[in-house]
Amino acid sequence: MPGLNRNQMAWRAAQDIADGSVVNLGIGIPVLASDHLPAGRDVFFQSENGVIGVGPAAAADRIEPDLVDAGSRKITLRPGGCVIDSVWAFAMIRGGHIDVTILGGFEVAANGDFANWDSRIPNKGPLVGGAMDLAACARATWVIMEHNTRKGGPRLLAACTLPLTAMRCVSRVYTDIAVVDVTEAGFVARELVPDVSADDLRARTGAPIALAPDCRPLAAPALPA
Amino acid sequence: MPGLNRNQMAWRAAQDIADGSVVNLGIGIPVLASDHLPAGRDVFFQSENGVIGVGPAAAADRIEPDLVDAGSRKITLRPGGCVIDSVWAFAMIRGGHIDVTILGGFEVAANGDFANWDSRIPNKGPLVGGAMDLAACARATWVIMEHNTRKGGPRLLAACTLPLTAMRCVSRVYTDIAVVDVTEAGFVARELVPDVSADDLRARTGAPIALAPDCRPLAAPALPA
Amino acid sequence: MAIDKRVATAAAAMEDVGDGATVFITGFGGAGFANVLIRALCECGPRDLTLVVNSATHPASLTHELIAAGLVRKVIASAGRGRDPGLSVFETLLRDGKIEFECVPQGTFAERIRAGGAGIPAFFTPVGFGTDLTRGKETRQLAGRDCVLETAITGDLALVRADLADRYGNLVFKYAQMNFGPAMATAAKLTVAEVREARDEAIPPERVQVPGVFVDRVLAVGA
Amino acid sequence: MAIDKRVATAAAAMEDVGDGATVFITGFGGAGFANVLIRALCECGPRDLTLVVNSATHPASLTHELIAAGLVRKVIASAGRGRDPGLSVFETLLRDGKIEFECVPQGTFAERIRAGGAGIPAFFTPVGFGTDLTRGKETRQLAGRDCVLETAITGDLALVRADLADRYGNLVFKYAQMNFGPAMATAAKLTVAEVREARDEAIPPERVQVPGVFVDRVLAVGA
Repeated sequence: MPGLNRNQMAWRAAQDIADGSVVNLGIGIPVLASDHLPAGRDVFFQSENGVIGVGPAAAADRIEPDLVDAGSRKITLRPGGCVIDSVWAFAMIRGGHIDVTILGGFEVAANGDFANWDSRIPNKGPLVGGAMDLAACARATWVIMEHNTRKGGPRLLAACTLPLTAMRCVSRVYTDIAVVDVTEAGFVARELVPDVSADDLRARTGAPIALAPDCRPLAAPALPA
Repeated sequence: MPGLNRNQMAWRAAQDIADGSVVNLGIGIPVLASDHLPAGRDVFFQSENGVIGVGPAAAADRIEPDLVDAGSRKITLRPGGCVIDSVWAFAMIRGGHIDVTILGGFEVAANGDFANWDSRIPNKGPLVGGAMDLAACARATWVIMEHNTRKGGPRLLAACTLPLTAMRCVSRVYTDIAVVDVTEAGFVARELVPDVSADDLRARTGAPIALAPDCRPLAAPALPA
Repeated sequence: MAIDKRVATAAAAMEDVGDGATVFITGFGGAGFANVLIRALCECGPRDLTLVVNSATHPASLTHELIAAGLVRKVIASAGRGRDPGLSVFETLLRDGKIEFECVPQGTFAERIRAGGAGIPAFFTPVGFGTDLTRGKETRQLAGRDCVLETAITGDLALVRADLADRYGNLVFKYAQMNFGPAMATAAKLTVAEVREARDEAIPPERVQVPGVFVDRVLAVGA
Repeated sequence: MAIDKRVATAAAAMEDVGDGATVFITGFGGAGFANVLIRALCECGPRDLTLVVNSATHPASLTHELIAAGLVRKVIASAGRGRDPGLSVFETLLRDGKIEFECVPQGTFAERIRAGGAGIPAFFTPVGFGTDLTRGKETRQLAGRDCVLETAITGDLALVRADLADRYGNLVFKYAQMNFGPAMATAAKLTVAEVREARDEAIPPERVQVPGVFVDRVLAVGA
């Protein structure tokens, strides 16, 4: 199947992170975006465990056991970074001080509804973490996810089927085949991989999707999967 | 008129401050109480501007301009003290982390209602400060005030006549002639200066006041007014 | 572009402040007044301001200059009484009905600002229940106590005094200078700090009291 | 008596903890787990506990030992899912209806604990509106957003991990160890901290992250 791999999706999202912004990256593919920020953009990555200014992963011989992000990764702190407590970290999130959060997802609806926390695995306990806070309150919520499920079903839908994370919160989705804006008028593809036709895109999307008049080819540099 | 002076009233209240407690002292007479703490009692005085562990006034040659209490006094910090911000200082007050606040007052009612913020001075602007927070939320609210107004009227009343600071909050009043508990049954004098008779006390109090069966003489060491 | 929030002049610090703004000003108990910025705001001259400041009349704060200059429509504060027996400029305007005043218990004042920065639109508190200052507010008994519903305060501009800053906008306070600084910095759209010293090198993480992400501009003003 | 909150043994740190207690436990993202105290609590053996902890199943926390020992009636957390494909002890008990679980969005979880310590009995938040996790809760539109009413969490005991303490109970954290420490320390009737090192001399005021007035007992446990 043609399309972007995980690192390429993260790369594509990273290109849209504005210089000087404050960004929270979700666990999984989103957190890879920090490796692909265009040169010259000075960004503070926040992690919901209180780290402001998450830097690259710590080298094996420079690990500080208590310097971790919300995903338990051993990290470094960028110059000018600091650590706040969880109350303040979420006050920062809920108070609209995160310019963009980029999250992994299961489903996005045409009205921006978002499902990423409960995939209904039998008997496994619930796990919400900070997903609802981030999705509901960041100034912009972007989602990185495969365009389709493993069984081929759509993840971009007229209405979510899984339990919601937050209502009307997603403004942009980066999939392996398209960059899709969530607009007042529903889904609009801004970029599409060259091997996928508009008809293919529509067939693989669970709600009406328009192509932007200036829809461009979605391309990313070669990156390891 | 027989009775305790300002420092003696503060001294008397200070005798009741328990070892190890956290105490907030109001502006005026109450703040004098810290000078009269019995030896061996280790207490943290909080000021609502965020200082925890207010120490003695700073010597003239050791003043730190930004080390002040809520009354703008240049102070010192006791060992183990620190400074928090106003949000946390009042979270501490409202959250019940102040064992005792000792406040100046205008009126106390027999049900514990308290008036100390608005004496209705014509044209002067309102000033509430932290009085309502302290009175409503400290674990115990004690009041130091003259038993009577300058005109001789009572300050201990059946019901407050001035605007309330908080309802049903005062548990003890230290006046120049008595130590009075506010109980379910109303005012009960625990101590009374020897020169004032029970009849005098009743005449000078604006609500029924009982003498405790073990009512003792109120006495204080000689102290400058 | 490498982040650097330091500005060279007070005028640059006040750029883009418009009429009708809600302005937070730090300071309490004689510490933490952002007086250089207050004066710069005076000179900038926006009208119809709403000031959110602990005291409308504290002598160590230049807040009264903004009021005297006629730039202020309303003050939200816990104190509006001058120390002198005579009337302060603020009290005279208040008596004459030429300025609005909302008197708020200080802890509720702090909490409402904190709520504004923390995305909490409203909260219940026991403070002020049954008093003149909460008349007309919604009440409810919660956890066995009578409470009132209070709403968040957000603003357009915060003027914050601190001791040290770095290029990233991180702030360090000296003692009781901190007071309303962290809360106000989070509740305003534009946060400007005046500091004794603004360094190029980053403040060590364990010393930061307001993360730079909450601060937009820093002006070094000396002691 | 000169204040000294240091205790010599984990057993002394857990004195007076009774059945039915609500217990806060710090730790998130691999940092700040109060594992010495958790084990001491296990040995102490109170029953019918309600745990308030970010995750019921984080492998780096010994919370699961309390659960496996059958001491826990209910867990309030933002995460209750084990990492393995198989079921954790907690998930097995949950499936079998032998333990209660209240799943709370993490920011609401933090804010509810903070509210408990700060005397705010309830607050409105937009987080969770329209989701399964706030079903049945009171809602209201405030400042243009749909919100839900959330209530404070208070507790009997907080187990807090920090790096440094002094005799007064002042705490200093290392990096992300801080997480829920300050909030939980304020929301519990009895707050016990385990620290790498507990000093006799006072921590410098500018380094204190939790004032000692919120901490009742300190146990030095080494790194």
